[in-house]
Amino acid sequence: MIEILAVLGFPLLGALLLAWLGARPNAPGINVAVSLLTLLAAAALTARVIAEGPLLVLDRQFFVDPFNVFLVALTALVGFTTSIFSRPYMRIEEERGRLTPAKLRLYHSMYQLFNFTMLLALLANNMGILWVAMEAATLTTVLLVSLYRTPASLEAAWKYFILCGVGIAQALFGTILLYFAAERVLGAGGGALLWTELNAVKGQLEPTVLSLAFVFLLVGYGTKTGLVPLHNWLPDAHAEGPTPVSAVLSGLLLNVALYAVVRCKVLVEGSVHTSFARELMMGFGLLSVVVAAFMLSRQKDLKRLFAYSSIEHMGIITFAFGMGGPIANFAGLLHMTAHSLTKSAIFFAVGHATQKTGTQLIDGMRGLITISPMMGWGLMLGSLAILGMPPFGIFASEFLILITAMREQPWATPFLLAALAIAFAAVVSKLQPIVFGETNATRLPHRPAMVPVYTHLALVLMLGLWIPPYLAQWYRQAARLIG
Amino acid sequence: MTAIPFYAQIINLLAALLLLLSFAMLAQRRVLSLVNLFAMQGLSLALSTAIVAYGTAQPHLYWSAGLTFVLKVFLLPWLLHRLIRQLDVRWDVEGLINIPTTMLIGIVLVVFSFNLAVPISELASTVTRSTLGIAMACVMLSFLMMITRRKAIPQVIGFLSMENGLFFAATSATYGMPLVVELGIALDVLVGMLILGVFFFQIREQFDSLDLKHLEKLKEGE
Amino acid sequence: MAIDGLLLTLTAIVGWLVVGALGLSRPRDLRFISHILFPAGAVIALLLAAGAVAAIASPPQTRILALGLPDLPFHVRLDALSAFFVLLLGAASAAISIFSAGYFRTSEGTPPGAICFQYHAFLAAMALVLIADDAYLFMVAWETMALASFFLVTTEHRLPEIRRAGFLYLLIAHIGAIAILLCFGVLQGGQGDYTFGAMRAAHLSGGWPTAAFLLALFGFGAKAGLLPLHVWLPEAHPAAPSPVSALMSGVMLKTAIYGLLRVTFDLLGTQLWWWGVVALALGLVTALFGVIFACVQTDMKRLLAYSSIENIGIIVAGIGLAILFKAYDKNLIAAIAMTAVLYHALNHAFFKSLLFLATGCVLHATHERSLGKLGGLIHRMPWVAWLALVGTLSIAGLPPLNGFVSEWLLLQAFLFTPSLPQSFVNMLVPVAAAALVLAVALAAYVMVKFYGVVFLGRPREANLENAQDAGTLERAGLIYLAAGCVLLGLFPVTVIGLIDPVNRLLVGAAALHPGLGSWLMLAPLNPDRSSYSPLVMLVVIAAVVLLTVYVVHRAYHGRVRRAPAWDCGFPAQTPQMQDTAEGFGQPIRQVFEAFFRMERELPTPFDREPRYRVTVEDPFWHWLYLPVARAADRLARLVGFIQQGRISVYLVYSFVTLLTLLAMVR
Amino acid sequence: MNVGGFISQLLQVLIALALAPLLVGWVNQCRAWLQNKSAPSLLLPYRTIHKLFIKDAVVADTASPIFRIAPYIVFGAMCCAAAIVPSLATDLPFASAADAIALVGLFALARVFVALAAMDTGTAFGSLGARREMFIGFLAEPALLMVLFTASLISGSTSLPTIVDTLAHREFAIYPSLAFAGVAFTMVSLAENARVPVDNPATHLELTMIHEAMILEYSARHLALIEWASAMKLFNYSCIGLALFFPFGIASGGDWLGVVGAAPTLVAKLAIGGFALALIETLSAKMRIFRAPEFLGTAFLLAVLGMLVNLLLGS
Repeated sequence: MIEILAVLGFPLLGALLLAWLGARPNAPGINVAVSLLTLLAAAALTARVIAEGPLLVLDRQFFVDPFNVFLVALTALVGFTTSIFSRPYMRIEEERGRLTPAKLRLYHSMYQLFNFTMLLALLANNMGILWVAMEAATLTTVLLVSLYRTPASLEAAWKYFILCGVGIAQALFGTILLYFAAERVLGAGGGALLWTELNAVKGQLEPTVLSLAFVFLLVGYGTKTGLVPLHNWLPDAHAEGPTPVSAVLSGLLLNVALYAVVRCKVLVEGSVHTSFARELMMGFGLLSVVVAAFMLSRQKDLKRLFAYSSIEHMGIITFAFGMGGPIANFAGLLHMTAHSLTKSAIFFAVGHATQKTGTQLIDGMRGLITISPMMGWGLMLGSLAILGMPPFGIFASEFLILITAMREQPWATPFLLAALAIAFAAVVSKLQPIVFGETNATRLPHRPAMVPVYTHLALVLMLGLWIPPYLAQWYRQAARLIG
Repeated sequence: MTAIPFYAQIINLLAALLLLLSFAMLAQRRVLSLVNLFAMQGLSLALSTAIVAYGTAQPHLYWSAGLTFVLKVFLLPWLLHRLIRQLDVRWDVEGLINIPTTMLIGIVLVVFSFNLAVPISELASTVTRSTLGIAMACVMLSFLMMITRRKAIPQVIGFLSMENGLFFAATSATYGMPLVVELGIALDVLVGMLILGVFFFQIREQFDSLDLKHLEKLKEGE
Repeated sequence: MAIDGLLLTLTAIVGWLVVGALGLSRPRDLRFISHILFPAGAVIALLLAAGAVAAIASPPQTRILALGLPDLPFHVRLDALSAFFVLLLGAASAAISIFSAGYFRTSEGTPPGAICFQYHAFLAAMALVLIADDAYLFMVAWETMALASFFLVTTEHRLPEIRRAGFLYLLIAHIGAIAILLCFGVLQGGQGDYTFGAMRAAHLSGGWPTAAFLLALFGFGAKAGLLPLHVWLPEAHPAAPSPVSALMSGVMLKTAIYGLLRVTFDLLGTQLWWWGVVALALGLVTALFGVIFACVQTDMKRLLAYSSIENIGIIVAGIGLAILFKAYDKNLIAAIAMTAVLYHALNHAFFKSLLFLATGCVLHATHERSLGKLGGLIHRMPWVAWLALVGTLSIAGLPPLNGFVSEWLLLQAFLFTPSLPQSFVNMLVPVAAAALVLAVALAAYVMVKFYGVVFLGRPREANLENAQDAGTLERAGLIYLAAGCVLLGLFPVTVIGLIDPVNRLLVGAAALHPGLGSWLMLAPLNPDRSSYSPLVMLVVIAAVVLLTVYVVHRAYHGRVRRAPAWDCGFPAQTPQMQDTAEGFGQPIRQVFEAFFRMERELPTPFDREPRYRVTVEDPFWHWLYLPVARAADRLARLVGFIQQGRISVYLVYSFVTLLTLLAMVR
Repeated sequence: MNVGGFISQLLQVLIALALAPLLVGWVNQCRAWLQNKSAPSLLLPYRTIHKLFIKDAVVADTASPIFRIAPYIVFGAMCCAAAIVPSLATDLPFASAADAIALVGLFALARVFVALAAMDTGTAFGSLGARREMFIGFLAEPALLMVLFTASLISGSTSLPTIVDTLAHREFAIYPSLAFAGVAFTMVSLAENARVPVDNPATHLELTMIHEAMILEYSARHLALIEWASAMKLFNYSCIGLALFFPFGIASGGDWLGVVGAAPTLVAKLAIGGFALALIETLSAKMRIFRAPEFLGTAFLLAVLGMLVNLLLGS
C-alpha cells in the first residue's frame, strides 16, 4: 500500500515541485531524481507483488495483478531512462533557442504529471478512474506536444486533442454502459465500476449491453492506442512534439491505452460468449499492421516513420490479444514490453540525431555513424530490433504470434507477413543512408545520453534470448487472466 | 403501460428538450447563439440531474447537478463568450455540408441510436431508461456537428455538447456514476477547456485565424 | 576417447563470440586484431573441423540450453548432417580467417574491430544454425547470420551502390526467413511444439508436406540464390570485402543447402517424386542462368558470384535427384546423388573461397575489379596466380581436381534414372543431364575467361606493373584452400567415407560398399559399371609429362630463346588489343541473346571518340522485381490518401467506424 | 594387376603414340587424293615432329611458365586418354582409372590448358583462338557426353571397357539409338578435332582459324608436342568411335599377345575411318563460326534423341 502511494505520490509531488522549480538549471536533475524515486517505488511494489501476490488496497480502489505490475515497472523504468535522455536533449534545445525557461518549467512539470496519470491509469481498479486518468494523460501530453508552439506542433496538438478527446468521450459512454450493466448485478454505488468486482461477476453481465459497451470502449481507447482508422492523430503528435515526449508517448501511453482495451475485453469476453470481441480486435490489429506498413514506405520524416511503426506494433499486439489463448497473450505481453523498450530507445537515438543534423527529414540526415558510432549503431540496432530481427525480443514475440496465427487464423498470416516484409523494406531502406554513408552531422557540445539507448537494447536483447523466470511467470498468469 | 412517476416524465421531457437543442446547435450558424444554446443544454442537463437526485433520493447527484450547473451554464459559456470577444471571432459559421443535409443525416442518426438503445432500455431497472437512446442520439449529433464545422470554436462547442450527452446518459440512465468519477470527469472537462482557451490564442497568434483549414499541413496523401 | 562434438561446437561458438567481443573492445588496434584475434578465430575453426570429423560417425548428441523462450528453450543437436556442415564451416573458415588476418586494414569504412566482431558473430551464427534443433533457435541463428553478413557486406558503407547491395541482400534474406518460419509452422502440424524432434514425429496430412517443402525451397532458395531470388547475390558478393565474399559464397550458401536437406529429408518423413522434379528443374535452370550470366560479366567478383549461383543450381539439382530416387525407394542410388550434393557443397566451399580470396589479393594490389583493366598478373603475383589456377581448374570441373569428382558422381546418378518406374521422369532426365553438362562445360568457359583475363596476357593498364603479391598470412590461407582442392580431388573414397554417415541418416543407404573398390579407386555400386581414380590419372599424366620432358631434353635439347610475341605484321600492337572480358563473352551473348536484356551503344564511323558500350541486365529485375516494387508503391500511395490532413475527415473515419461497429453489434 | 597387364597397357599407349601421326598423314593423303592433288608423304607428320624437336624454342617475352608447361600437360593428358580408351584391349589395368565421363573431363583439361596458354602471350590472336575454342568446346562436350550416355544406357555402365564388352559380345541386335549417336559422335569429333566444317587445320586465315590461332605462338618442341597431342586426340576420338560403334576385334584379355593381335584390325578400321573423314572434309565447306552452334546443336539434339529412342525402345 505504501508502495502504491509512493509510486503515485512521487510523480505527483514531482510535478508540483517542478511547476515551481522547473525553470532552474538543475531542474532536469530533479526530474531525473523524481523519476528515479518513482522507479525505486515501482521496484519495491514489484518486489512486494512477487512476494505476496496480487494486491487490492485503499478501499479496493487500487489493484495490482500480474498484468499491470510489469507495466507499472516498465512505465517507471522508461520514465526514468527518458528523463535521463531528456537532460542533455532539452539543454541543447534550450541553447538552440527553441525553448524558453518558462516552457521548460511546463515541460518538466507536465512530464511528471504525465507519468502520474499513466501510473494511475495502470493501478486504478475503478474503470471510471481509469478513464479519468486516460483523459488527464491526453491533456498533459497535448501541452507537451504543443511545447514548441510552432504551426506544425500546434496543428498536431489540436488534432491530438480533438481526435483523442472525441475518442475518449466514446470510451466514457462505453464505461457508462458498463456501469449500466453492472449496476443491475452489483447494485448502485462504487462497487459497480471496480474491475475486480466486475471480473468476478462478468458471467452475469448482460451480453447485449456489454457488446455495445465494448464497441464504444474499443473505439475510445483504440483511438488512443492508435488503431487504424482511428490513428490519424498519432504520427502528427509523435513527430511534432519534443523527442522525449515522442518516446514516452510511443513507448508508454500506447501501452496504457491498450491495457485499458484489454481490461475491457476481459470483461466482455466473460459476458458475451461469442468471438465478437476477438474478431474486432483481430480486425483492427490486422488493418493497423497493413496500413501502417504501407504508410511506412512513404515517410519523409524520421519521427513520423517510427510513429507509424508504433501503429504497426500496436496492431500486432492488438491482433495477438484478439487471438487470445495462452501463447498469443504471452506473446502480446512480451511484445508490449519489448516494443516499449525498443521504441523509446529508437526515439532517444533519433532525438540526438535530429539535433546533430538539425533536421528530422530523412533526406537531410546522413552518415551518423561517422560522427558518432555509438549513436549510429544504436539507431541501426534499434531499428533492426523493432523490425523483428533476432536475436532481439521483438522477434521472440513476433515468432510466437506468427506461429499461433498460422495455427489458429491462417487467413491472417499472409497479410501479416506481407506487411512485415513491406515494413522491413521501408524502414531499412530509409535507415541505411541515415546511419551509414557520408556524413552531414555536426558535433555538439553536450554528450548525447547513450546509456538509456543501450540499456534498453540490452534488455530487449535479453528478452530475445532469455526471459527471466518470474517475468515469464507473470506473463503466463496475465495471459491466463486475459483469456 | 404502468404509470411513470411524475419526475420521470419531467426527465423525459428534458431529454426531448436536450435532443431538440442538439438539433438546434447542429443547425445554428452564429457562434454566439451556439454558445447560448450550449448553455441551455447545460441548464436542462443540470435540471434533469437534480430531478433524478430528487426522484431517486441519491444525494450525491445533487453535487453532480450543482457542478454541472456551475460548470456548464456559467463557467464554460462565460469563458467562451470571453474568448469570442477577445479573439473577435463573431463571424457566422459555415458548415462543410449545408444545413438541410446535415439535418437529414442527423435524423437518420437519431433513428439509428434509438434502434440501438431499445433492447438495452428494456433491460434497465431505472425508470428513466428510455433516455439512454436520447443520450446516445445527442452524442451522435454532437459528433456530426464536430465533423461539419470548419472553425475551431464551434468544433469545441460540439465537443462540449458531446460531454453533455454523456453526462446525461450517466445521470439519467444509470442514476449517476460514483462521485469520485464524476468529480474527475468534471475536472478533466474544466482543465481541457482551459487548455483549449490557451490553444485558441496560440493558434490565433500563429495563423491569424481560427479557421481549421490552416491546420491541414500534416498529411500523407498528395 | 569420444569427443563431445556438440560441446565442442558450443564452445567454439562462445569462443568466436569472445574473440569478436575482444575486437570490439579495441576497435582500432589493427595489430592486435590481425595478429591475435583472427588467428585465434582460425584455430577455433580448425579445432571445430577436427571435432566435427570425429562427430560425423558418432551417434547424435542433444542438449537443451537454459536460454530461449520459457516454453521453448534452445535445443541443440549434432547429428551426422550437422557435423558434416560444421566440418565444412570449420575447414573453410579456418583458411578464410587466416587470410583475413593479413587482409583487413584500416579503411574509410567500418573500423577493424567492428569487422572482427561482425565476422566472428557471423561464424558463430552459422555454427548455431547448423546445430539448432528447434524452430526458434534456428530462426534466431538464421537471422543473426543474415544480419552479421549484412553489416559485413556494407563495410565500405560510404559507397551508395554498396549500401544498395546490402539492402537488397537483407531484404531478400528477410523474405526468405519469413518463408522458413512459415515452413516450420506447417511442419509442426498443429501440435504447437516447435522442436525439430516434434516435427519429425508429426504426421502431416494432405497437401501440408508439399506446402512445407515448397516453403522451404522458397525460403532456403532465397538464401542460396535460386532463381528467381538470386538477384541479391551478384550485388552483395562483389560489394563485400573479399574474405566476406568467400565466407558468404563458400559457407553461408551451404547453410541454406543444409536447411533444405534438413527439412526435406529429416523433418519431412516422406518425399513425393514430383518435388524432386521441381527441385531438379529449378536447380538446372538456376545453374544455366548463373553460368550464362557469368560468361558476360566484366567485374571479376560479379563473375564469381554468378558462378556461385550456378554451383548452387547444380547442388539443388542433385537434391532434386536424390528426392526423386528416395521417393521411389531407390535408396542406394539416392545415396549417390546425395553424396554428389554434399561433396559438391564441400568442394564449392573450397574452390570458391579460394577464388574470392584471390580476387581480394588482386583488389588490394590493383584497386581494380573490372576485368577490362587487369591482365598479366601472373608475372607480378605468382603466388596468387598459381594458387588461383588450382581453384580455376577445380571449379571448371576438370580431373583430377575436386570439382570433377562431385560432377562425376552427379552424372552417375543421372545415369541411373532409367531404373525409375515413372516413364515421364525417365524421358525428362536425359534432357536434364544434358542441361547439367552444358552448365558444367560453360563453367569451364567462364573460368578460362576469368583466369585468362585477370592473370594471363599482358597488363592492360600501366599501374598493374606495381602490383604486389599476397602477404604471408594471405598466402597461407590460399595454400590451405588450394591444398584442400587437390586433396579433395585426389582422395574421393576417403571423403565419401566421411559423407556416408550423412547418407545413411538422410536416405538410409551408403554410397560406398565395403569390398568394392579401394581407397584408390572410386567405384560406387560396381567397378564394372563405373570407376574413377584421380590419383592414377594424375600419376599417369605426371609420369608422361616428366618422361617427355626428360626424353625431349635428352634426345634433343632444351634451348629457349625469348622474343617479342609475333605481331602478325602489325607493329602497333598494344595490350588493349587483347581480348577483353566483353569480347570473351561475346559468343555466349550472341548464342543466348534471348536471355539477356542488353543495351548496346555502337560507335558510328563518324564518331570522334568511338566508344563501345554494352550493359547486360538481369531480366528478372524487369520481369519480377520492378513490377512488384511499383505495385507496392502504388498501393502505398493509395493508402496514403487516408491521411489527408483534414481533421473533419479524420472525425468522419472515427464516426463511420463507430457507426459500422454499432450496426454490426445489432 | 600384373606385369603382363602393364606391358599390354604400355603397348597400347605406344601403339597409339606411333599410329597417331600416321592417321593424320593418312587423312591428309586421302584428302589430297580425293581433291585431285598430289599427296604429301604418309610419313610427313613424323618428319615434321622430328624437325620441330630439333629447332630452338622461341618463347614470347610476355609468356609465363604456363605457356611452356601446357604442351607437356596436353600431351600427357592425351597419352593418359590413350591408355584408357579400349583401342586394342578392354581389360587393361588403367582402364578403370577413368570411365567415359572422366575421359571427357580429361579432354576438357587439355582444352583448358591450350586455351590458357593461348591467352598467356597476350596477343589478340591467342585470346581470339582461346575464346573460339572454348566456345566450340562448351557445345561439343555435352553432345559427346550424351553420345556416351546413350551407349552406356545400353550396357548399363559408363566404363568404356564394359560398354565395348557388352556391345561386342552380346548377340547381335540393332540399336537404332546407336545410329543417332553415331551421327552425333561424328559431328562432335569433327568439331573437337578442328576439322572442316567447323575448323580448318590447314588454314592460317585470321577470320576462320580456331585451333591454329591458339598455337600461333608455339614453336619447336612445344609445337611438336602440341601437334603430336592433336594427332593423339584424333586417334583417341577415332578409337572411341570405333569402340562404341564397331566394337569388333578388340582383345578382351590383358594379354600382350592379344593386344598385338588386335593391332591389324585397328589399323584397318582406322584406315576406313580416316578415309571417311577425308571424304567428309572434301564434301563440306568450312562454316562461319556462328554457324557452329547450329551444327553442334544438331549433334546435341541427335544424341539426346538417341537417348530418348533408347529409353522408348529399350525398356
